Amino acid sequence: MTRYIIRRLGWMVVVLFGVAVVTFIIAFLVPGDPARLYAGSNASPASVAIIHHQLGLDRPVYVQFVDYLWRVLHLDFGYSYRYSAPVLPAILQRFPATAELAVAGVFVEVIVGLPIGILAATRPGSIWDRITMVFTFVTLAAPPFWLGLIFLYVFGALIPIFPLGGYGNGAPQYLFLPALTLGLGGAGYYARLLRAVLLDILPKDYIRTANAKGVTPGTVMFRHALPNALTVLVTQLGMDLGYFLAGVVVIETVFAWPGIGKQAVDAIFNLDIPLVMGTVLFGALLIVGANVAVDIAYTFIDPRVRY
Amino acid sequence: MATPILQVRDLRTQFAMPDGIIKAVDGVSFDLYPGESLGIVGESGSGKSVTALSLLRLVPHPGRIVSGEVLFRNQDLLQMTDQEIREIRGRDIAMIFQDPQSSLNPVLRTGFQVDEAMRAHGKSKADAHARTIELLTKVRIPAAESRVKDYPHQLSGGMRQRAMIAMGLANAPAILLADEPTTALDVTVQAQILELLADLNRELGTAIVMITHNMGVVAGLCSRVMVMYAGQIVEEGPVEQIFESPQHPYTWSLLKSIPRVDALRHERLRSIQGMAPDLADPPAGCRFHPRCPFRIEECFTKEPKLLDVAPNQRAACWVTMDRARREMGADTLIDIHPGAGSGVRPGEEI
Amino acid sequence: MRYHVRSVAAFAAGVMLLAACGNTSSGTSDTPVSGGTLNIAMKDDFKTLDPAVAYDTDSWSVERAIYNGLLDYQGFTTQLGPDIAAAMPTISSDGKTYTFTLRHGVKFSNGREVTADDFKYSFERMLNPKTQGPMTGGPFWGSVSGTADFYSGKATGISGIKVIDPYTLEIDLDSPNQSFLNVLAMPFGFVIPKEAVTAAGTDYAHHPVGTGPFTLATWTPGQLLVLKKNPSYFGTPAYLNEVDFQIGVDAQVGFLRMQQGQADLVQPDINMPSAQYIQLSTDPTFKSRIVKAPNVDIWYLGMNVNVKPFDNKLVRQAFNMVVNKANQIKVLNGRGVINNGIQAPPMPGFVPNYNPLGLDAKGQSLDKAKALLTQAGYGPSHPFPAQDLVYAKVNADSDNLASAIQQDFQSVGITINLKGLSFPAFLDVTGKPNTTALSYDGWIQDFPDPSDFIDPILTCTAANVTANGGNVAFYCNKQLDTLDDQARGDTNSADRLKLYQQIQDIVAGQDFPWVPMYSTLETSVSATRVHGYQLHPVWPLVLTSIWVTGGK
Amino acid sequence: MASTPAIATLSSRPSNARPLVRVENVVKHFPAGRGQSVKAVDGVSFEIRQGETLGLVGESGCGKSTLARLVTQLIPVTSGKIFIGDVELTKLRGEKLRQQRRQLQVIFQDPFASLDPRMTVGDIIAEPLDNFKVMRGKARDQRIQELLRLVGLNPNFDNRYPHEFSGGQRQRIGIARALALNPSLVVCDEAISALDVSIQAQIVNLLEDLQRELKLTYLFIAHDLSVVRHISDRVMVMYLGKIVEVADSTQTYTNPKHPYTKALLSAIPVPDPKVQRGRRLVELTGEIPSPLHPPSGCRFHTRCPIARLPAPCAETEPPLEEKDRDHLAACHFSSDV
Repeated sequence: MTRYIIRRLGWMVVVLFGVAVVTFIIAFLVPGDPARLYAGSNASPASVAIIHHQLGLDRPVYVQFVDYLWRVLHLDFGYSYRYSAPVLPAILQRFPATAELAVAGVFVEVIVGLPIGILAATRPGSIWDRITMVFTFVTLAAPPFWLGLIFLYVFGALIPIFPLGGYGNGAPQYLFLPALTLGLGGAGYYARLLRAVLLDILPKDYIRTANAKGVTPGTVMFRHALPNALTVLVTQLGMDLGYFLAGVVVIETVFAWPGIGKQAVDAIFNLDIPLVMGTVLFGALLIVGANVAVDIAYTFIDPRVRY
Repeated sequence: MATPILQVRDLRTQFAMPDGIIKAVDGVSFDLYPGESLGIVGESGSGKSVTALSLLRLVPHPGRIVSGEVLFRNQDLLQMTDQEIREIRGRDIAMIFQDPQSSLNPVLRTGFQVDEAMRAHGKSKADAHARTIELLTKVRIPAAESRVKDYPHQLSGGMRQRAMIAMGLANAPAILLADEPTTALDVTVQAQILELLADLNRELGTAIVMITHNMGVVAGLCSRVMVMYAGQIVEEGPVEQIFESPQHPYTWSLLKSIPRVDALRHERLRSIQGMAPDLADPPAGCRFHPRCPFRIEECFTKEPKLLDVAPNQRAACWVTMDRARREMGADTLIDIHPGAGSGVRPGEEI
Repeated sequence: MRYHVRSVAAFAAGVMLLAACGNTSSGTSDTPVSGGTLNIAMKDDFKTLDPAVAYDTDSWSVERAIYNGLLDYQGFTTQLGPDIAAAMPTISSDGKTYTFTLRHGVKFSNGREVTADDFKYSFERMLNPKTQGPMTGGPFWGSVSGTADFYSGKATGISGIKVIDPYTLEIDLDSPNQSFLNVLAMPFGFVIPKEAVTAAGTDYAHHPVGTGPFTLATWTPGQLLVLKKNPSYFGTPAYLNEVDFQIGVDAQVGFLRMQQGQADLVQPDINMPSAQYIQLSTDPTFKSRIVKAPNVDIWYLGMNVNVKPFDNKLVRQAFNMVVNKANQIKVLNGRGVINNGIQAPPMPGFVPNYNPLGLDAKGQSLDKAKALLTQAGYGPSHPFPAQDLVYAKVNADSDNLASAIQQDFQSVGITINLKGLSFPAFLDVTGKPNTTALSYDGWIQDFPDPSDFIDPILTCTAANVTANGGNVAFYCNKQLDTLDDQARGDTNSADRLKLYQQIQDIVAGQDFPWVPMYSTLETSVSATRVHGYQLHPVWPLVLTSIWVTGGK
Repeated sequence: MASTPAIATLSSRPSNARPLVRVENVVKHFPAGRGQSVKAVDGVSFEIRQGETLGLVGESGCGKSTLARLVTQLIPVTSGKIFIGDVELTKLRGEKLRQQRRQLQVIFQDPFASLDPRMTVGDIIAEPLDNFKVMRGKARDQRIQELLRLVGLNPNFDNRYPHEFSGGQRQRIGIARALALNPSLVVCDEAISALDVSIQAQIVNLLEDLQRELKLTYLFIAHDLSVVRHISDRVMVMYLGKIVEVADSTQTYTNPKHPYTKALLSAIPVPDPKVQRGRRLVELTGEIPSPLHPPSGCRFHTRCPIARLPAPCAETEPPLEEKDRDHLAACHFSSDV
């Protein structure tokens, strides 16, 4: 186990290095001069050139890259062009909001998606199954931006029971709608996933064995079937959590949620390369970390898995 | 014999498939007596497993029991509520399955799975646990105290099947339905499991229904045997009698087609030509007639009833083997071709 | 097409024309009351509050409330007047020396009085390349004596900025520059205290200290920026006690908040997207709350005179007769006016109904265009080559505007392929010589003076760059440059404006580097409790005139 | 049982026929991580004689399927040599090996999984012909028909797809494909295990008929000892990667020289209640040890009912040697069996 974790951490470094290289290359392939945006689009060529030089953008790309890596190794992600502030504190300052939303979103996915998936799987082909499948289809197909606006309109404006976006320092009434929007799309997916996995599991011999013992349907579902579905669900959950943690851009945009996703998008629009790279690396770290966590979780969920 | 503990009457179980209704079990009736060991033999698709699953109403989707009675201690299991049948399952009638690898839940500890069989029927956690160790010891799992904490994948195939048997025996059921319990095992392990089942049958008086395709298994373990073909019972009787003097041509052909390890000479096997019928559209008359060497006109149209052919022995056939021997020289046949004996409608292709 | 993009300086001038009609103000005749909080929903976070660095309207909205410069526009006009300066400067007869006398008792919010040293410090910091501000390197301030030596590091200070005494500041120019007073009024000229910069270390951008009617109370990045009334402000105090900028609120949600009374203004400094404009103009409550004012901008097709086929003047002239300008304005829901020249309607020297090519009411003359193309050698045997139209995709309107152009040219048999780019990419490709032949461009003024429409975008200097150029046509006419230099130094404003009209004739009636199309109208809306809200011709947001009733 | 004429008695073929395949000290280790390896086949030598059927039995995990794949060179050996005729297969690479492999064909267990569902039966059967560009056009079609007829299928079925056939018929297709190139050795790897009893007999009879007609040599692998005993001339018994006994089929069954063989035989139920109830099971204690760490000395000693411990059984590995004429066993105490 320890060896495994060490190996995975080693891989993590490799992955992050790869991510850094790819992001850096992409950032340099994207047309546009960060200095121009930094200076303002009306800025004169001369002042842009000076800022270009000041930002070190006139150095050879490999020099910039090595310099960047060297600083990243020292946890110095550089200065944001746009906000004239150090990148890492900027990300860390915004991360708690994203983390809160991500966890809440995953929570909604689970508490909405799992019961629906179970309902659908235990009555395949029934009207319940069809209703739930329509629900999942709708939540899956509905663009989060649109869904978020609808929620805001209905529960913020029409029946004003929730705030119209904003963070409110993490007060639950502010968290509710974004978490719901974030979680519902996933919930539909989870319902489908769980239905598919359970339809695969329920005909299994060990489920038949459990039934032959005379245990109740609840026990069969929760003790025998669901734990076997967990590996699949946890894999997805881990991916989602990583993905959510890495920033849920659209939701954060709709709900004025001050997370790293929104920040990253702004950074991309503004060619704020240090902030883009910092966010990407941070996000990659979270995603890879979530995957390692999932792998470790496997050993608890499935006794057959050993590292 | 005493009164039957289980009476099955005209059981019919069907599967609604896209290309038609599969009549997997089609009018099966039999009695099971306390403490006896009944073998149900048949090839794949003959309906023997579905019969066993139907008894406990464990037929998987899209299967459905469409008619019949399963009387256990004079109560019809098919009419019970879900709650009532759950109480019967595992307590009065237990079932063990073919593949112990897939039949044990991989994520639950072996001991827990045995415990659960008792706890589902009201035993306390501590009692169940103590009995689990006792049971595992009884089915000859060494170091049962530590093995209870193992997950199924940590056990060998034989041990897993022993654990399954322990689970089946946990509530000292009156009936143990064993669905091909040794098929997935190596012969040496199979032999041990069969011995174990025989011992338990003797010691505990549990009635065993042994479902198998292996004639040798039946020969070793069972006192009575039912032969199934295409969803129906074609022959039934005491084991010695059936093996000595099978009256249904299918039973006879089956026995002739099995090579024996103790054979002294190399005899050509007598194969049964053709293949098992499509149960969505079974042949009219006797279902075996397209493959039967001794068929006569009636076989094509009239369905034979399961009738006494000898003391305690019944067969569903218009031309029993006694008649086939007498009239068609059955024992001189080299290969068993459809209609080979009678000359009626010979010469179909495979 | 710099329109609707956050980092663009957007200015409006000459608003008095419309102010007279009374529809640039949502104020009522009620007596102003003090107190209360104004809530403003902003889509994006503020970039910086360092006046030496900020070059975008969002930042300027806040900076204008925190800082002051020597001069400012009087009321809601483009008329310059003194601010921290006690009076307008005295200008030497050669037009090169400006002497400012400062007010006494103007205090930074840290309590210290502002002196001439603070201005010298602020200007030098702003022009210092190390500050990485956009004024470094020459624009606007290049005519101040000693800047070249300062940029190159030969001098540690700017010799042309002289502190005569604590209340007297002298600025020397190398050559007379009639637009320099406007330059001084830009936010780059705001005064900041040295000790605040020192105290903030590298992060002055988030810890601004100024002299303005408001001070920064809190700024939680991504969430909220709060301004509080400055009790020791030297001018007329603001009515509002507090201004809350709710950050990160999408415009759609912002309007919902406004309907719920949770926001008073939404994105006050930019034009609203067409969809929202339509929505609000049909809303019973808000349709009367919409205010409009002309932007000082010009939208045009830039034709690179160094690239085939636009190196042929006949082609450029023909192109000038094809675009259906009325249709462009229709796409913008009527929020614009046709413009066949290079100056915006409200600007000094603007020629109404300017139409040097005799175009029809839609801005077209298709028959003449076809004739010119034939003359240029294009016809059935030699069809006009398909052209890419490069434009910036900044909102839903962008594609529609470009498609309309595509259709216009289809009618004269010219195939236009649309090439929508991200804003940074757009700036990149249009700013490099010989890269882009045809692009959809716009220019929004830095300050309300015609020179800002010539110097950065139509002169040889602006064309003679390798990257990041503003002269997208790479147009260079020595005659034009001579006139421009003459106008810059001309102290007679009537003569000066005539020179700018001559320049317009050269561009729009003779050389045709552009297809001028239209100028836009700014639109904004406020909640019913807001009074005194007016669109300023220069500033994106003026908070001092606003008071609120009801609510918190 | 009623008597019927015997078609062929056992050992009817000469035991000193020229060997077709010679396997010399073949070892196959599979890496199992952490520097360990599974010793699936661990030093095995034997020969397959021209025209005989050599049966190979053993419990799951004993290495019999690995051995089959080694003989047909579907996987390379770790060490050792395999000859077919005078050609050393284990030396060959690439095209030369491919050409030699024409002589070696395999019939697999699962007749469905081994047939491409999107190919017609004709194309499946002709696949080896196409691979080796043996024949095309009319000749190819004739060969397909001939092969279908040979395995007892309607020759006009060549345009049908595998799913239209029953399990037994699919296995006939598999056999036809294996025979397409006139191989000299056919390896039947659990070829009948997935079939129903009544169908098994059809296929066993077919294999016997084909052997007689085409002078085939079989390596017949199955876990069903009854069938192996029925079809084989000689039987080879494997335990944990080693051969423990090789002998004439009747010899092996009537007079086993290795306690493992004896135990294996005793475990097979005889489909005759009178006989079966009189038989005594030689019970083996414990489980098959892990091939990662096989026991020292005789690998069977941990479960052997007659082992003498520690010496010699736990210390010295018994060689596979002739205990009787043409009867080899690897046991220190074969006379006690």
